[in-house]
Amino acid sequence: MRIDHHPILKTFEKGKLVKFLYDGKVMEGYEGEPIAVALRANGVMIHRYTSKHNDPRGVFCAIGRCTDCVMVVDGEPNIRTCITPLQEDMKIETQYGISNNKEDESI
Amino acid sequence: MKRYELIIIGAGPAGLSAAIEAASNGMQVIVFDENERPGGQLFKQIHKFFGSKEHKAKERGFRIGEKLLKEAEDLGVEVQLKAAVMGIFDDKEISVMLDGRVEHYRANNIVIATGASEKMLPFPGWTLPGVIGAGAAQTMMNLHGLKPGARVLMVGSGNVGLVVGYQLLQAGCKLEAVIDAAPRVGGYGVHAAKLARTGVPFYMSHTIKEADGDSCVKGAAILAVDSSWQPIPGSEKYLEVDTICMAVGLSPMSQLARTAHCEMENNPLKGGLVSICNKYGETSTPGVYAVGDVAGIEEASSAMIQGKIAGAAISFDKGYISEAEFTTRYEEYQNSLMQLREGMFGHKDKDSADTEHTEEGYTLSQSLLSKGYMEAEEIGEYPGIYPAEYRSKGVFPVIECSQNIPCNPCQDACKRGCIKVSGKITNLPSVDTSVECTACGMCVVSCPGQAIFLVDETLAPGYASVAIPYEFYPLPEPGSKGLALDRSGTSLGEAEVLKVQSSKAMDETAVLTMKVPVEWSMQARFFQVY
Amino acid sequence: MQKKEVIIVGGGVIGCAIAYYLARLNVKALVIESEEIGHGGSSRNGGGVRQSARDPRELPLAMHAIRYIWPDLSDELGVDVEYCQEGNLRLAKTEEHIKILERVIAQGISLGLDLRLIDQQEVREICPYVSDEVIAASYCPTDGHGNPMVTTLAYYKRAREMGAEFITGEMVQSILIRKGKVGGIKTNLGTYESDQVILAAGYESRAIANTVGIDIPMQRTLVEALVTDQQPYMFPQMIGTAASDFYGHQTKHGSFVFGGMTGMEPYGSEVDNPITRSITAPSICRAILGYFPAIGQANIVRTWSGWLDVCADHVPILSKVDELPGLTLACAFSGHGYGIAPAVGQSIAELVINGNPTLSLDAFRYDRFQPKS
Amino acid sequence: MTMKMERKLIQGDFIPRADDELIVCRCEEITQGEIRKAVYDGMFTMNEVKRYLRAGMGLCQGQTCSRLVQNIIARELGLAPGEVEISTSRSPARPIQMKQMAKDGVKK
Repeated sequence: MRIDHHPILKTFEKGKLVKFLYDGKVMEGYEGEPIAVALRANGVMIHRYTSKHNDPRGVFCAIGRCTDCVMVVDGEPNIRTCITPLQEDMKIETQYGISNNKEDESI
Repeated sequence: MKRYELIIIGAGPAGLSAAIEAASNGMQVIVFDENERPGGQLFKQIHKFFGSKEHKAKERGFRIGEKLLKEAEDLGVEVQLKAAVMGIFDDKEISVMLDGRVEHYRANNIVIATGASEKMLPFPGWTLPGVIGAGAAQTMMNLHGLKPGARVLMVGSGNVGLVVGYQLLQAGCKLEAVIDAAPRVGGYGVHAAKLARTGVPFYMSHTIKEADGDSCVKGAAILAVDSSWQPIPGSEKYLEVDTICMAVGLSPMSQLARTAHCEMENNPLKGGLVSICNKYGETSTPGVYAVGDVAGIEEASSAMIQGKIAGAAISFDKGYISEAEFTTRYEEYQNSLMQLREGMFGHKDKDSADTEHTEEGYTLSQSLLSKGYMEAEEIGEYPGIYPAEYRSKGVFPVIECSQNIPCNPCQDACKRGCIKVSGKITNLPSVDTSVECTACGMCVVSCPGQAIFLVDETLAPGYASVAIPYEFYPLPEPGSKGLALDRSGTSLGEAEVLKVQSSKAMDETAVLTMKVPVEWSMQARFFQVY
Repeated sequence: MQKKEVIIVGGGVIGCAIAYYLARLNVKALVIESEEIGHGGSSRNGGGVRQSARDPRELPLAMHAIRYIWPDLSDELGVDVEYCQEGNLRLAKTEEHIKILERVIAQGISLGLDLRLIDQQEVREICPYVSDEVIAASYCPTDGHGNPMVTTLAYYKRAREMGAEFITGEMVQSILIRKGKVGGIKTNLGTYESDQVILAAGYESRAIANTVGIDIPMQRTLVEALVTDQQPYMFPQMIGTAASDFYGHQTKHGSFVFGGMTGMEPYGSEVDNPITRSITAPSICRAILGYFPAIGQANIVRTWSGWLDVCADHVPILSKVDELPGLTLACAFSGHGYGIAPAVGQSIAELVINGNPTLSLDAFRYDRFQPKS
Repeated sequence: MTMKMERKLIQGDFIPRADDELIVCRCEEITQGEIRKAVYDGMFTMNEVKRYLRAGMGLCQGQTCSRLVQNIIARELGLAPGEVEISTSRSPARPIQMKQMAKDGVKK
């Protein structure tokens, strides 16, 4: 999904290639790019499942406004992944309702 | 609490221009922006801008952004990024979220330049991953170098939809279609034509019925609507796409203006809820200004001028420039703004616009409006089309510009004066048959609408050359072969690349000259690599 | 225009509740609200439905409401008002705080309320999320909370269905007198006739009453509230503190709603449109995190503010005006009107219709205020 | 000041529509049908609908749905969308954690 060579922009400045954990799996992305970009480059579309209907959601606005792309990042839920920079060894988890626990019935 | 003379919220074209104007008059200015990069939408805009030289026409948005930033920096403007303004409180105090802390600043004046947010269209399945805003696509492609999807449906044929559609092609995505519930293309015809000639179909009077897929988008069902927007039974089509991109308009991001208790009005001509401003951009809250898209949806070029006007008004109010100086500048800026608001896409009631004729009385291409491209037979009458009787002289320009858009770089591009935009900036360019064209190609690369082509019907017996603007990667090699496509993207047959010119002055728009049978000279408008 | 049986000025929780209970008595009132339904204090409060720490005069209203009305209110109105009766904890961090609580508890007990002081361990058992700094609390198990915005709209919806009329966006300016009695009201857009006018317009009631020479000793004070995003369920109790630095609860939705004051409120802006001040939300947050450090990661999504109609003796005025037959006051709730709104609505409806409410309103007379000496 | 509205009952039973299932408020998962029913129940303004249903009260504070909700209310009441006043806007413009907010104003 990455654009290797762009006719107008040529190449994109990226941070160093780092590893991160997505639902326990090791993935690679560039440090400093939005988490959502790193995930999409790895083929991840679903960021969370909603509280009420358990529906899948992903990136929608990509600029931190709509809050649809939130995930559990390093243990904290509701983190807007489209504007949160990726860091080495970050632990990124699918959010179910408001937690990382699929079976969570606290809500 | 830190106090500044001027706080600007939003480092987009309007905010930066206000900052530059005020700082150049000696004011101490800070600009806050929630994004990681300044420039607002400019850094996502990789196409060349319309307008005239003073509006920075034919420059690409991101380069304008770079220039504005440099200018602001040189003037000592502080630009604080990753700084989300949380609210505007009494006494022109703002709170800002910075590095996980909240900071407070006070100012003598505040300029709100927060831009716009995308309108969204709900349809069954619109919450599925893979349904995104056009802005999201731009952000992913042009800031982060990521394709939003492999096969994309664009919903909306306004300038945003058309421009982002083209950017999707440039990023290497496949644009399956552009659809719009309206019967006519909403954006500039030239933007539509750029897409159509690569083969992108336009489905006007079509709406999206639903996004198909369980966990993410795997297709889209579209269907035709009649003149009263009612679905036409049996008209359903299914498009296999993984991404549905919505470009159904923008609305002003007025939340902060409302926290500042600015008096608001709902103004459909301005795209929604905007603060009521005087001619300098000052809201009902004294000392608080609103400029750019937040004050009414327009183009970036208008936003920049509005920023300058507010910057000048504040500088005058706080004693940095004289009244005479202010009056002079205001008039200059106002004139420039009025120019941009001219034309059929201008800042006026669209319902009253004539959809049949240009302001000069030329017939508008209905095919362009309904299919995204002009039919060959519609081309003849426009003043930019070289009359047939002069075509045997050698190379001649063909300007397929048929709508009143405020834009004139083509005129400046031709050093020999072959191209003229006489009178109003929105007038259609005309060609002067008495001037010999040297085939320098600068008009081709200067036209932000990529609507200028160079044709030589004397290339060789039975053959013509057609030079087209080309902005895709990789650039074809001279001698290579491919397909010549007509305006609708239909293949005419094989074409050979004669040469590919590209230089710094052309700013990444290459001029690709292809050899085609002479009977295609007025049809072949795109080259598709085999 | 047809004469109205009763006109209620103010479409907040009090006005809407009165309209509903009048409708139950087959009286179809006209409610006139200058803004929208629930615009005032009804959408700007912590949602406490409590008896503890009430003024002894108010307590019977609160006890009645909690015993007889709140438990079935959602069913009765056909809308979930999110009533949750899981107790009220008033938290203490210092010996000083405990002294404050002891006074409150003694008073409550003397009036028959189940209210007691509990130690740190018991506080933890009831609510495990309190910080180590909390050393004691008062606990009233029959207290609770509800959703004030929904409650107001539920009363409105049901009253409207039962025939009450509502007009919003029209501002009552004065009371009309006809032959020595109330004759109706005048608004910015016209006049409405009625023999019975009930003022339930919060602080704005004062200016309206002034037009017929009646004054209500109240001031307006700004309070602010904030709400977070949805959080895992942590505690169902209504929370307050002996230091009165914040109050609030976790809603049915999972979000936390908290309110509080900085102490600077009396010196705030003169603007009529209540504004949030930049110092308040941080101050409330500091207070909260001192008691509940575990909710620090909750995201605040919104802050808002509103005016309290604070009475000279911090107890509402629920009273007919003797010298002007037809005028009834139901205002000056001083920030604790929500929990007692059902009892107030019922009592005022009865007072207006037959002059003899089930619960005595004698303690809330408009002429109870006397000079010091 | 708010526009005058007489809160007359909408005549007849609430009539469901085929597209009532459509999610309008993405954060709180409120459907078009719920909003239409709220209008039928007497919620004639955006703030009322919001307080009644939580539409626009989620993490994004109505940034995506407020215009859509406005349109639905207007359509149900037979008004132009602009005649339905948009709901109030309040600080913070973006979500902020309580622990971050709490640090504000503390002497460093």
